[in-house]
Amino acid sequence: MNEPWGKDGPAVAARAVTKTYANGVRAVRGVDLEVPPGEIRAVVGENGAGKSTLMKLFYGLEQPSSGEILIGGQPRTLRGPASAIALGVGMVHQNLMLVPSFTVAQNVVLGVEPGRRGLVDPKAHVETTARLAEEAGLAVDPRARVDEVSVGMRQRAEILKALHRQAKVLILDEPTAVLTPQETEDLFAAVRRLRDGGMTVLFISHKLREVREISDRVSVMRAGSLVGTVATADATERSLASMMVGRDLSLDVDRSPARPGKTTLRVRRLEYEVPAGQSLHGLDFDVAGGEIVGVAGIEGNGQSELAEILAGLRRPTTGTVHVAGTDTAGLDVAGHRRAGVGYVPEDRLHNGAALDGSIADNLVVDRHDRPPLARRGVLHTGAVRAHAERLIEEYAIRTPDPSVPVRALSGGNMQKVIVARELSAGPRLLIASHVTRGVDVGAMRFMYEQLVAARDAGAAVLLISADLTELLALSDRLLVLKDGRLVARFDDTTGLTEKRVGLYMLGVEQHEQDHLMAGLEDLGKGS
Amino acid sequence: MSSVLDVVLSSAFLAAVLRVATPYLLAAFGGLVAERAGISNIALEGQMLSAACTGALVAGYSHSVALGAVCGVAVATLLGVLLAALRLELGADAIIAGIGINLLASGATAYAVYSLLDDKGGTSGLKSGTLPTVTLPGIESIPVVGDVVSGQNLVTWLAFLAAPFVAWLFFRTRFGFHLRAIGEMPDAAASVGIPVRRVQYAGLALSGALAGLAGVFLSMGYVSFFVRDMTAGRGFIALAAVFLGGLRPWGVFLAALGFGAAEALAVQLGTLDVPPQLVSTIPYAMTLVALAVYAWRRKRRGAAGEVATASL
Amino acid sequence: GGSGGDDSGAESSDKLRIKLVINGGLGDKSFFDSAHEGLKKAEKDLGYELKVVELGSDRTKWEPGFEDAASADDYDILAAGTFEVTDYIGELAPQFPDKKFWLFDAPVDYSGKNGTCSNKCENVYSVTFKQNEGGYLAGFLAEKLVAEKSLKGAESLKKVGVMPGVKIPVIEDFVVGFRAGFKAAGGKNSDVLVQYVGGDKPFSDPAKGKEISTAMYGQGAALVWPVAGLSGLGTFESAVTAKRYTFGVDSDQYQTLTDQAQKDTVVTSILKNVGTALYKAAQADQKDSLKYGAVDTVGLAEDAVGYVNDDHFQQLVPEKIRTEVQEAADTVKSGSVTVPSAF
Amino acid sequence: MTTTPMTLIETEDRRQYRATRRRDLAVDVSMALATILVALAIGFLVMLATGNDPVQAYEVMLTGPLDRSFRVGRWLEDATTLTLLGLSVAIPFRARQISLGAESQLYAGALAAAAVAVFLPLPAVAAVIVPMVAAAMAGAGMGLVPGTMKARLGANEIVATLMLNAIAVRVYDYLVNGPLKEPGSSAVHSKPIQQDSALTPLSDWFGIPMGRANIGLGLMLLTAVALWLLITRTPLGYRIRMTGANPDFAAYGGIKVPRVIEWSFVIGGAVAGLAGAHLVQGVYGRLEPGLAGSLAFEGIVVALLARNNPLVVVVAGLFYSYLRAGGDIMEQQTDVGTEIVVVIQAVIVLLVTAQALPDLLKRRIARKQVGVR
Ligand SMILES: Nc1ncnc2c1ncn2[C@@H]1O[C@H](COP(=O)(O)OP(=O)(O)OP(=O)(O)O)[C@@H](O)[C@H]1O
Ligand SMILES: Nc1ncnc2c1ncn2[C@@H]1O[C@H](COP(=O)(O)OP(=O)(O)OP(=O)(O)O)[C@@H](O)[C@H]1O
Ligand SMILES: [Mg+2]
Ligand SMILES: [Mg+2]
Repeated sequence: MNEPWGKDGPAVAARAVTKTYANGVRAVRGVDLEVPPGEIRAVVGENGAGKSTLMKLFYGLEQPSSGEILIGGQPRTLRGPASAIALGVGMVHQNLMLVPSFTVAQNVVLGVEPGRRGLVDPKAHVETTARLAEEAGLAVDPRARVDEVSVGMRQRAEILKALHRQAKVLILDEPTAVLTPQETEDLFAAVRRLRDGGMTVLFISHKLREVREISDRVSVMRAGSLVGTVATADATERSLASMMVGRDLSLDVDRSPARPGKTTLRVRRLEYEVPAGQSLHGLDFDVAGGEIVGVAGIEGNGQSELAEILAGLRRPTTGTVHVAGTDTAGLDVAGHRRAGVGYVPEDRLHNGAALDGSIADNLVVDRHDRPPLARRGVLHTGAVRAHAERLIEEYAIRTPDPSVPVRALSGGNMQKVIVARELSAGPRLLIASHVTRGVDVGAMRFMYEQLVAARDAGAAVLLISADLTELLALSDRLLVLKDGRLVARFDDTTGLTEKRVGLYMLGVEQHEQDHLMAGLEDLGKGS
Repeated sequence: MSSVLDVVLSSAFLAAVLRVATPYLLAAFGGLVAERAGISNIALEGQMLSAACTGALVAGYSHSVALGAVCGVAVATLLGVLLAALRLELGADAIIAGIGINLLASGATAYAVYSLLDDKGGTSGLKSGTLPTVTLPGIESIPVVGDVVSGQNLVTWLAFLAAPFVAWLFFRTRFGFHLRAIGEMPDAAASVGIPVRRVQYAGLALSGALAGLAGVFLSMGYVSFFVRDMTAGRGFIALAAVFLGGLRPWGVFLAALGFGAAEALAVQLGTLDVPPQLVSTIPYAMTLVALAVYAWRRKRRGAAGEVATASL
Repeated sequence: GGSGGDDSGAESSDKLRIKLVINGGLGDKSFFDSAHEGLKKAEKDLGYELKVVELGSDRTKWEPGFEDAASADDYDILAAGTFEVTDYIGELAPQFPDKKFWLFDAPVDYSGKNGTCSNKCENVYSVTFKQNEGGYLAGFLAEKLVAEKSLKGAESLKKVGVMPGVKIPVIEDFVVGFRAGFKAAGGKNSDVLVQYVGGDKPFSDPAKGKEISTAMYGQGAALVWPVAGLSGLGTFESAVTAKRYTFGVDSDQYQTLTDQAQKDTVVTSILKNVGTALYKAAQADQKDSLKYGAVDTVGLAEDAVGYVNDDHFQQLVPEKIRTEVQEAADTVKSGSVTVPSAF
Repeated sequence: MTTTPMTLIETEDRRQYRATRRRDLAVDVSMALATILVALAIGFLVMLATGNDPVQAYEVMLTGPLDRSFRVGRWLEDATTLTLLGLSVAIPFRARQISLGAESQLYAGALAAAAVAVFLPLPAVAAVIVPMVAAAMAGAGMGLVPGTMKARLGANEIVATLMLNAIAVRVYDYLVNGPLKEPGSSAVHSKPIQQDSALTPLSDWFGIPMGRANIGLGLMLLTAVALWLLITRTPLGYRIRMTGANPDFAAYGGIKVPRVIEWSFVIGGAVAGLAGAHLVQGVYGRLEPGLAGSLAFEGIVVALLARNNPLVVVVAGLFYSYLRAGGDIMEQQTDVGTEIVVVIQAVIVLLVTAQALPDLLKRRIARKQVGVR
């Protein structure tokens, strides 16, 4: 099915490519890039550096304003993804491109369905998907609806999509952002196998450690331009980071020991029953002001449900939740926010932002009806704008103006908008779900610092993440969730290794009930 | 009360339901296909009207009922394509474009009839005939069912076949599979190389064709002539059926059939001594109640995943 | 637009110009078409010039439409019909005292008490029709036909149906007359089925008209009388299928229908000769004998309302009944019977 | 921390962005005018093809509405109702609720206004205001039904509003023909409203005949400004906008989405009710059958043309009414038939909504500006 490739030359290449979006943003500037066949090439750069745009050019989703795209050694005009697919290019997008009401299998085969004469064959869909999943070592449930499976499985489905199309070039735009360490391992193994079979892989990630682990060479982008390509063996995380931002950047988080104050969040006998998704069973824990408590667990073990209950988006079935003395279990979202709960949601596209709303509007959703933004029923647009200008400045959100719609921001900058809003509310309790998912090293560092600063200002921080490194680096204490139950509690994280926590996450080990409950007050009047 | 029951159980009433429901069913399936392709087809009314007019005129002049029907459906199909083109090529809002097409159809049909026949009312002066009725051998001998289905117009049969056809199209064909993907998430469809626009054009053409069949039924099946504005708001009722049916083929089928039944019932009960305007609210009031009950039950069941509807 | 009439006539200086303003559209196959026909005849026979303005069914456009029509200086006589426009004519006539206004099917308020007709409308001629008298004859005839079992193929049936478009007084007048006639001939009120078309387009929904007629035939009606403009066209089709009978309305429907099978179902048509009345007005106006400043109420006695007595009628209706109907008409004409009205 | 110092590129983008925005606005406006011209050109061809004189027809159509003060009055009167109806759907549209219910709300408003203005004797100023308040409340109530059904049950609002329209039109028809019909009158309409309840005609102010145009025009302008302020300058307006942009985000931010949806319907309904009051107290002076004509539907076109921006709705309403009036005048004064007028209006509606042309142009300019190609 693939069109012929040239005998030799790079698998994909860009020659003096520039891309200017309709709104005048010049996202890619005169980029020359060559990737030989059978190489895993990492592309790194800050948020908004133009990585995704460059990939979209290779995949035919956008057309270059000038310059040339080469695939299989020859210049090509890609009118759309169909031409790129025909040339053997597959892409896994940063923002997943799946049809929510379709099953995993249907999504995998969409566009090139097995079946005869214009008909589809549901059984063949499932079989094909299952076989591919087996071969590539990517576990999915072919029959599950995509909107009912975990983000991790959606990600795997996306990769299967490309494999199903027999891609010779695989573009992975931040594929590991949502994966657990184990899943990342498996993915890397699969990618290496593909590479050894002759596949060319373009790999984008903000996790420099992963970049070093998987890639053969690394290309660094800054502000739309390619600033250099280095062999992975010659690069360190620190040197890559410096190339990205154009100056020296330390990646270590300085974190003074926590000074926990009074209990801010008190969860007792929390039960949550749902027919679909993960139920929660008898959770008891405290988070004190001035400490960061991490929640580890394999994706889909109740973290999302816990976060949404604490934020007021779901009602617990039984049990109590107190935030700084206020019983919030029966309150709505606004009540939670009044009680001082801030929440960085897991899926910024779903409910973290109004994509067509301006940055300014997105920054005030929780405070639009309060002074100084609103007085006596009047919303002061000047104040809203000033508020936005201030946060854009403070949080280094890369945008020309507060009136820009959030949709036009790169993923990392979107995340900054959300974090800026939640942190600037001065929460008593901050629930941070996957807070650095898809953000660049600079922003990541910045967010770490913000979380620590919030902690030091007295906030209780509940940090939920799939990234164990991040959890261990930031958490003062750590909880582990498995199947909706609390299975471990580490009151001191110094010296704790990822391996050890992994054992609890997988359910190999478990803490005693007494240990889990030690020191918790008010157990009696749990309900 | 028992007289009402007698009416409802009579084969004449059931036959009337099939007749009355025919244009609703076809137009509603037209609306469904368009909605699922991601472009709301508010122009159902105009497509029906144009098809009804073209069908009667062509049949009248060519003395070929078949040719008339084909031309009628073809014109409605073109209007479906026109709506798609306005939306996709010129970026027009589908709802305004639909309203514009309805206006266009109303003016153009009246003009065509007037300039050809010098009659502002319609084509009743032109002998155009009706599409044939269908009687399956043997079916007449079945009690009740025989009476109900025998002698129904060909288009009525097609209308009832449209439900399984659309269901089959949506869930068993590659085209339907792509169509649903596009309606729900065009970016995802585009990213796997599905020719999004082409599929949308095809979907809207099919939508227009179905609406056209409904229109042809009005002027070449129900009655044998065209009358200015004879669709009389049926396109909008069909649109209501699309949403009442939850954008699912069999749901839409039931909703459209329900509209047919309610209207037939209103016709049968019309001779009772109740103000006629109030009697004619029955189908609409029933729909409103059904909509509320249906929504309430769905909410209680907590079923998630409502298909995205038109956006503004 | 200026449809109808010859606009080309250059040397039209001495011809009187009539402007027919229609608050609806032509092609209704009854009321407005009839008026149009009458005036076209006047144009041809009497040397008038005719211009037609259609305002459409959107009511928001009527008042400005009449104002525009009246203030343009391209007419001598402005003709309009229906009750809905009486106030507009009542407003405009005093503003244009040099022009003449003909209002058919409704009177202006000549008393001038309600804010209109400040000049007592002395330049307005109104003519109204006693359609209830036509309805009376229809009802009378219908009852006789079923009572005497003289409708072939429908001998066992006692019921008759009326299908008006909507429940408004002018239409209701037909129905009230029909009921009275039916009763006068000895029928029971419960044998008269009445069902309105209603809906979005009550006067142009033949599909619904057909469905309703079919239902009425199904309920045992020997004949159905549609009073619903184009929707009534559906009735003739359903009568063919049901092998039953119909009456026409307003104009002679035996003549206007093209399909022989449908023609055969039409026993008679109840005429409301709007066109004839306007033609007569045109004649009288030429002789300066038209009564401006007053309302002319015409009915059976003036032949403005009546029924078609043609060969087909004589074939279908036995002599005895024909005589009885003629007698009934005479009693109404003479005034010895007063037909109730919906007004 | 230490925000990263603003790079050169960012300052450049900022200036560029501002320039682009200014330019886009200019392109939008000029392209809107251009599309209207194209639409008129197509109409020109249609008229040529149907054997009419397009030049004369257009002259009449484009200058007709301003020909005499009466015609200006008719234009303004029509625009008042039309704009109010456009405003009434623009608000739910902003919350991305596809309410097609202006018709039912208008009739409810008309009935309420008439009930008060005909039957309830009131002192001078109250006689004008109370019926309008009643109309707004009735319209709001009518809006609340589909609003609540949508917000609390998730019932599709397109179906609900279409059904309510059908019901309201028929019940209204029944009432005007039956219980509310003026006793003794042969024509179908209610008793006239009391003198004090009438909205002052503009003729009384300017001393020239202005038809049925009345101070409802001012009321309409005030309503538009008020709604614009509501949408852009109040917390409720913010909630409506965010609910429209992403309801999940709104809910996450603590906004009670169902309540906002209900409010959008209630406000829209109230404005449609006012349109009903305008018809009763300003235009007809009583209830008449089918008094809104097709205006309720055309209000949707107006709202969408104006992208649901209340101030632009006024412009779009004036424009559309001008077209309506001009078309009618053209129909009367030239040989162009009603049908062709409708066709030309349809072409204009179809083309004016075309978005792609301005976007194409903008992209062109953007490319040029950055010196590419
Ligand atoms: N469709 C679009 N229209 C206009 N501007 C866009 C569009 N997509 C991206 N941009 C802009 O182009 C620039 C590059 O964005 P891109 O998504 O390529 O960045 P990225 O390097 O992938 O960032 P991230 O690491 O955050 O994913 C950004 O300034 C972004 O705001
Ligand atoms: N839909 C909503 N979502 C979230 N909060 C709301 C919503 N509606 C009202 N509120 C908040 O609830 C409180 C009471 O609401 P209510 O509408 O009665 O107050 P209000 O004084 O009219 O407020 P506002 O001036 O903001 O309209 C206020 O703090 C208001 O901001
Ligand atoms: Mg990216
Ligand atoms: Mg409030």
